[in-house]
Amino acid sequence: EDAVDPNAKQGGAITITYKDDVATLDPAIGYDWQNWSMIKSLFDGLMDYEPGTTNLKPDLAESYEISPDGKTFTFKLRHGVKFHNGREMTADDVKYSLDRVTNPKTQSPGAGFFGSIKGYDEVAAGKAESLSGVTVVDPYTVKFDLTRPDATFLHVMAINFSHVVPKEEVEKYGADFGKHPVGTGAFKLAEWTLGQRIVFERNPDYWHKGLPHLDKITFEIGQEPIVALLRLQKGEIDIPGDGIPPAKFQEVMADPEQKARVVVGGQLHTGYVTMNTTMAPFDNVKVRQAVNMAINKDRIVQLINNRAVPANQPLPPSMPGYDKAFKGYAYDVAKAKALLAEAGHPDGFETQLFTMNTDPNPRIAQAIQQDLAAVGIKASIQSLAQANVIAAGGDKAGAPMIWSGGMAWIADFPDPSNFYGPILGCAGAVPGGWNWSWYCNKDLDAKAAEADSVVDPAKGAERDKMWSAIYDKIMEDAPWAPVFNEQRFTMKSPRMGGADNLYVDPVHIPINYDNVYVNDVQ
Amino acid sequence: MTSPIAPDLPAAGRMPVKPRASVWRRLVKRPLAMLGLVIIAIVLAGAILAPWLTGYDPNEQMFDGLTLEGAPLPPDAKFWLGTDLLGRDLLTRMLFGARTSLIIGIVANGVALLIGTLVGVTAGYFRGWIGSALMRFTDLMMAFPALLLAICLAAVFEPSLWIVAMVIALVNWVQTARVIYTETSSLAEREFIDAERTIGASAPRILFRHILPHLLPTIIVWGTLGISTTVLLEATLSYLGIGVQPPTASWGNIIFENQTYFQAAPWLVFFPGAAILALALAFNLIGDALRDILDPTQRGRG
Amino acid sequence: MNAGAANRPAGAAAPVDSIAARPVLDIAGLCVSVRGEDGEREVVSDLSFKLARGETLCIAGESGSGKSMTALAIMQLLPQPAGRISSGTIRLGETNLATLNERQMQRIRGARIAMIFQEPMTSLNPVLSIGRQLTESIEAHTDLSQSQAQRRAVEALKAVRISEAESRLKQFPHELSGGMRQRVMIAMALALEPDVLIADEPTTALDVTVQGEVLELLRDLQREHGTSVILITHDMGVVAEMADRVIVMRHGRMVEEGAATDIFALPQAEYTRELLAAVPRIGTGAGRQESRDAAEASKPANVADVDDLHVRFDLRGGFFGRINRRVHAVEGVSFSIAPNETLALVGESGCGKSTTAKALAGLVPYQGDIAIGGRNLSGLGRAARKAVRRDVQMIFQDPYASLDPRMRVGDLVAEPLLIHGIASKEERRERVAALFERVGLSADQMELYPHEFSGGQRQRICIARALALRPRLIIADESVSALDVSVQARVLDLLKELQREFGVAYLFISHDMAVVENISDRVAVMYLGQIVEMGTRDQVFSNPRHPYTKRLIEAVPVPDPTRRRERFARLDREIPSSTRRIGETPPRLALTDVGGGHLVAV
Amino acid sequence: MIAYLGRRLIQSALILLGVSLITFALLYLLPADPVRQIAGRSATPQTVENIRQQLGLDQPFVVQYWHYLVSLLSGDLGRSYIQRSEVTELIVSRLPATLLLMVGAILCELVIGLSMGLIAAVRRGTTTDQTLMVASFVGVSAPQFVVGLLLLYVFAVRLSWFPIGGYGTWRHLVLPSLTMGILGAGWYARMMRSSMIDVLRQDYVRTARAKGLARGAIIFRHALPNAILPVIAMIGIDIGIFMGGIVVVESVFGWPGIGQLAWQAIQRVDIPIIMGVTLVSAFAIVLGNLLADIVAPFIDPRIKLR
Ligand SMILES: Nc1ncnc2c1ncn2[C@@H]1O[C@H](COP(=O)(O)OP(=O)(O)OP(=O)(O)O)[C@@H](O)[C@H]1O
Ligand SMILES: Nc1ncnc2c1ncn2[C@@H]1O[C@H](COP(=O)(O)OP(=O)(O)OP(=O)(O)O)[C@@H](O)[C@H]1O
Ligand SMILES: [Mg+2]
Ligand SMILES: [Mg+2]
Repeated sequence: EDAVDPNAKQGGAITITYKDDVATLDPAIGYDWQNWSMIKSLFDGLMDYEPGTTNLKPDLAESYEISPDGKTFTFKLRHGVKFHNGREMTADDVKYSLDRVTNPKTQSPGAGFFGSIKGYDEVAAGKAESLSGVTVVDPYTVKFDLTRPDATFLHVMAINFSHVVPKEEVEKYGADFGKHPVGTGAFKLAEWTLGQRIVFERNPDYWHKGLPHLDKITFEIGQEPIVALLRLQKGEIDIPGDGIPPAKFQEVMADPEQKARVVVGGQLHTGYVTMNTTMAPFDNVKVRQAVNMAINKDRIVQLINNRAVPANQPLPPSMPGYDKAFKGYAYDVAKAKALLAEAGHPDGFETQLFTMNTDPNPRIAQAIQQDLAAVGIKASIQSLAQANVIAAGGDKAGAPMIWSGGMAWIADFPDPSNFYGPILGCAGAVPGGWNWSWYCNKDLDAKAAEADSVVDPAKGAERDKMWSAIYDKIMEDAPWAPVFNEQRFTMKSPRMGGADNLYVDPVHIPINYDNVYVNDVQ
Repeated sequence: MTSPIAPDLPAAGRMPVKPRASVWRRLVKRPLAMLGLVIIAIVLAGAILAPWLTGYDPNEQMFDGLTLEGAPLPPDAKFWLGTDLLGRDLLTRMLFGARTSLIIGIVANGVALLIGTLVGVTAGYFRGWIGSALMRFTDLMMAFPALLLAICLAAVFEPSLWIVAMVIALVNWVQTARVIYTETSSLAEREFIDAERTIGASAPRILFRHILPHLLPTIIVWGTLGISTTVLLEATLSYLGIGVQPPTASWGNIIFENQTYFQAAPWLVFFPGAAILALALAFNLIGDALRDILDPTQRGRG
Repeated sequence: MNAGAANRPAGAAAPVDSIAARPVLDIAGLCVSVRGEDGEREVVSDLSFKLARGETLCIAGESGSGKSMTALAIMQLLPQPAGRISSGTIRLGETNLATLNERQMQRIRGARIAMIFQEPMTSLNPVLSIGRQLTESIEAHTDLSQSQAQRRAVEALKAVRISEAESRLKQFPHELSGGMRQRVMIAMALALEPDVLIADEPTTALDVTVQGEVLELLRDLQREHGTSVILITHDMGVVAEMADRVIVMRHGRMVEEGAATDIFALPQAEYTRELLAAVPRIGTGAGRQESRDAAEASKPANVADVDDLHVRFDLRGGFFGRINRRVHAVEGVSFSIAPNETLALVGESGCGKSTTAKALAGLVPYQGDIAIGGRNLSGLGRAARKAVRRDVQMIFQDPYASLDPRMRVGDLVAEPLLIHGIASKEERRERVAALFERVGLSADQMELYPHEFSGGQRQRICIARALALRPRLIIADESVSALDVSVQARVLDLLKELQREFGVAYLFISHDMAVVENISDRVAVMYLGQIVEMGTRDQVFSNPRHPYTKRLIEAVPVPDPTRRRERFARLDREIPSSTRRIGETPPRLALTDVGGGHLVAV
Repeated sequence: MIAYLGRRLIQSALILLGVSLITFALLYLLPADPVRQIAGRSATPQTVENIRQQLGLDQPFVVQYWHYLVSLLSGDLGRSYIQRSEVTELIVSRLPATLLLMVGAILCELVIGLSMGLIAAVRRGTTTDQTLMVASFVGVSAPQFVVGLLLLYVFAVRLSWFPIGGYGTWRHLVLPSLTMGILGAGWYARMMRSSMIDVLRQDYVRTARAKGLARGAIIFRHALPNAILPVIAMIGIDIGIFMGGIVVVESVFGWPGIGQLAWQAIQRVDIPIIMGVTLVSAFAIVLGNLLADIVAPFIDPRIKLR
């Protein structure tokens, strides 16, 4: 149990705004920017991260053991943890929750994360109701048998999809459980007025004594970011959930008082351009490398008001496995032209660049377009709604180039493997998949599996190295042109207290609701 | 007894016959109409001569077009109307954007007006099944969400200016058709239409030579109001991925892209907005004048 | 002293010789000008007259002579912004109306001077109830409460002899017939017992029977209240019937003024004489034709044969909008028209005259047989029917409404030629020019638009248009009703002349018996969609057999103040309706020959 | 009247059926896969297939549409793919807000537009007339997003007269209604002006003047009801136009209406919601036209419902 901030004050209420609706608060289903950390505050998993960091820690589990072969994980559960309905949480609930999330009827987008658990395939195919690899040893002990060593398994036990739900409540509400969430988390749902407001109130029986600090959090839904900021400036709200809109950024940063309330932090995010490696001329590695060299990343960063750092590899700097030594492809127009000539395109070629249509993505695409034009590549822009871009990317003949902004969101968990599987590995290079560069390197797939079988936490550094090597190799093949890693700029009201890293928490977005507090109580 | 058919005495003070000035001559005599013509001429000239009027490329993102923090520059001696969020010269973009907006505001809007008028006139004149079928179809189209149609078309076709013009035309004719329908049905009851039928005039002749001219005032009101609406609609459609794609400029999408910056960089919204307004107003001024000129009973008014 | 004046109760009306003593209204040197494209022109010049208490002053004169402008000038209602009073005074008692502002005028209008306009159809507001329109002016000019005003309105309605006055208050104008509407207008004007009532052609739009009633009413009311009346009319019959004094206007100037009896007996001005000569009179109308004998009239091949014509309009109602009622507008009408012949169709408003004409012109669907030139239309194809239809042309009641106001008249007259592909462009021009000359217009007027002509000229344009195709039958639907007598006479002469020249036949529809008598060879009287009497002109006029025909003839005012009638024959009921439930058919009238082809319904 | 209503309702039902068919077909043709949206980027192909099967999206078009129609008849609009709730519930929860906004906006545009048009017609040809004409064009040409933000900035942020967005009291309603109303006001002003000019030329207006009525009575009692008829018909048409602008206004003012719901659904191909909102808005438009037709006889007694 980690320490509670000694300066924290108890009580008070805050207001947070979001533009988009909160779809569901069911941990097995919710996968959006807004509901991701709301669910984290309503539910708990066996594992969690230390607030404001990417360091794993046991949560509902008191402790865990990993077998030497890395295929068996045994968790000892904390005693006396109660659901919001007052019943105590036991190992049966853990098993039920995992059976539920992997059951195809649940339609969970996160089911795939549990692929390493024994019996997963049967459940996913609808042949079994229950995962054979999850065993309730006693009410406070649960054992997982895996089909292969899985180094990411502890992270998987920390993501929302594995959070524990009470069977009776799920059955009571059926498909509407997402609107009536009952968990073990620091907060419980007090009110949900569709399309307007969600109110959380403090769970007085929360097992972690001293948390949460706040009595109440009100989420106001459907507010334009620019209006949210105006309200923040007027003192009506505490956190604009969608951040500082670009149109207001300069104004905020020019005012020292407001600037002081902005917290800057890294983010597990990379913005990149995919090149369809199965499509001419991007089937030629030289062309892809040339594109990497042609893009002026500094200019693009300037365009978005310096709210990012230029990137040279898939992994963001705050991710374990990030290769500090890697230099990548420097901006070099002459060299890019030379490479194109070598590839047989001395006069360039015509292609298309897809982008999602929300600001600033079309602007970034236009900057890239201009850079490509400088080396002779005439890319026309297709600025489309998110769904259409995703559809084009999942179609082998759909999109030659895609700017990922707005869609390739933050990593699910802080592990280097999370940037590989669906978006760079062979598994994602299928129709409807998310590997939009259709890059499939069997060799690297094998290496990735090898790295993920290094389960021993002690060998963590070694594993990170293996991943670095994989990403370095990927960059040699250059299916992507990484452009930048977005920084997070969270603005808060003057009354908000707590360490800065709670406001740019890598896993709780936008802020860590459980640990922040307000200064103006008592 | 004298011949009963002696030439009629001229009515008291009846004005003497004098040659009629052409519509054009009478149009340019009116100062307000002249103002409208001048505005349109300026816009047209700007659109056609754009490459020669400015030293910049409309798509060139200039290094000195942005501050170090990435903010656009306000109007100054170098960039007369300031720069946009990518450091491009706004004046240049507006000149080139005039091409797109003219096509939308005039062609697309015109086609919508044409379809609406044809449908409305036909339905209003021919009662019976043709009329009701057309009006039921119009009702259906009116109840159908236009944006959805646009999105689907965008997905089916390669987005282009002409597609967006077509979509706008397909979406905007409905209201015109309704209004024209109502007016036509009352015009069709007028006695001179009966008189036309007794001399054997065919339906198309009655529709086009006799009914249409009377619909002119309505058509003018809808046509001129439609200009700004369609130019702005084009921006919405571009945003949805149908229509002109970046970096091609149009007045509508300049506004649309920059609307959140109305405080931080007001010039990005104000100038294109003023341009749309001026264009719509210019057409309205001419339309108003034409309405009076073409209506013989309004002679002598202002 | 004439007989008409002798009928007046002595106390209420001022005798003619005391006019100068106490004029209610005194107009001196009135000039009204309107601004047009070529600057201002005077439409009323230097007009002076006085109006005594209880007197009826008639203003007569041709179309466009400034009669309405004078009335509007008195009311300060000249068309804005074009019209204005350029000089002169209009004194009502001691106040000069010409100097009052709008607010002060509001107090005069309605309360001290009231006005009735020509068109009862459009002069009442269609969306306000009769009651509302009546009480609002009472409320505007008195301190009466709403219920008192209501009571006053009911009294006014009763005074104009509208039945069930209380319940009428809730009705809307479109629910009343034309005659009733005009009576409502009069009630409105008289509710506040104004000193002066101006009536601008109050009966032109009404048919004879209703016209008689309305005039009678005006006279009664004047007798009771001692109101002074300015009556504007082009109908000399009405003038003779009503006027104490007459003013004759032409080109904006007064040409003659005098007592009614004097003017009719001894017209001084040349123009007045012309005007009186042009008045059609029953029995001795000017230019009355020789009646052709029956043998000449019935040549072998008729131009048109109508046999058992039915026209019905379905009215929908009930659930699912099924047809549940039917207007039996024309119910089994048969007649034929020979070349060179004029058949007149007469009857009250709504009896089906226009519908018969429209069926003949192919404008409404019908049952029964219509043959043109011996060819039955129902058996023909589209193209053949179009060719046959060329032989039938129509002149409508309102020449202005039947000409497209946005086309030049030259093009309008050329249009039939163009449609039927006759003649080249040059030839067409020539033929149109010839037609213009033929109807008494000059060729250079081809370039003008319809609104630039006077009513009479416009009717000539319609005639030229009808003649363009050299038809064998022209249907003239109330073609001269709205014209003033001099113009009317000229149009009638033109029609006759054309008939002599080209041998056209006419179907002449009118409610004016005097006109009918002047122009027709044969007459058919219609009532409720059926013919009740038909025969040669002489048969019908000298020996009317059907009571309805008799009443029509009686109702015509006689243009002679010495033969003023005591009372018009008054219709004591509304005209019965030709609307019936589905399945019910009106009883068919059988026509019997009472001698010499004179058919009468029994 | 009842017969008329009966017939119109049947017609309306047919129109709604047509709208549903076209919408369904268009969504079917749309090259964006809802299943991928649901499944998310970590989903395995098997998960994707499972979801597709459960939603019945692997069935042929006709079958899908038939199922949709059948459940529609029992009042079931289906479950949202993304929100995982009953579409009926989602729409019902947001409909009052949209209706309120629509009423507010129509009131605004009528009050502003009609008075502008009225004044312009009465003062025809003067500077007032010309100024109002330019103003009406500004209203039509101004982008709603900017108008909304501007109003918000001036009246809510600076002057604090109204709350900055939100929903609940009449004070929340003012600015969004005004934003939507300004656009329509321009249209109404133009229409009102031309129809008023026409009416003021009519004989009965002259009669009213001849009765000595005051100017106000003439304009408001005699001219206005006649001039307003074509405007009434416009209100029916208007509802369709609103549906386009409502998304922007709702998001600027944080107004919890169905515009936002629809927008998010379109972005993510949430077919049941798109269908539901389409049908509801089509219903509103049809209803609006019907209401306009029903109201007309009360203003003009000559009009008969047939
Ligand atoms: N609004 C107007 N603008 C310009 N000229 C007009 C207008 N109204 C009438 N006039 C002209 O004024 C003159 C007098 O018209 P007025 O209406 O008084 O004639 P009238 O004697 O009443 O004729 P009618 O018997 O046809 O009613 C005519 O020459 C007419 O053309
Ligand atoms: N289109 C129609 N639908 C329904 N009823 C009609 C229609 N046209 C005419 N009628 C009715 O048919 C009857 C005959 O009308 P018609 O116009 O022939 O009368 P009319 O004798 O010409 O009268 P007027 O002297 O007033 O012109 C009237 O009762 C009229 O209301
Ligand atoms: Mg007159
Ligand atoms: Mg008639």
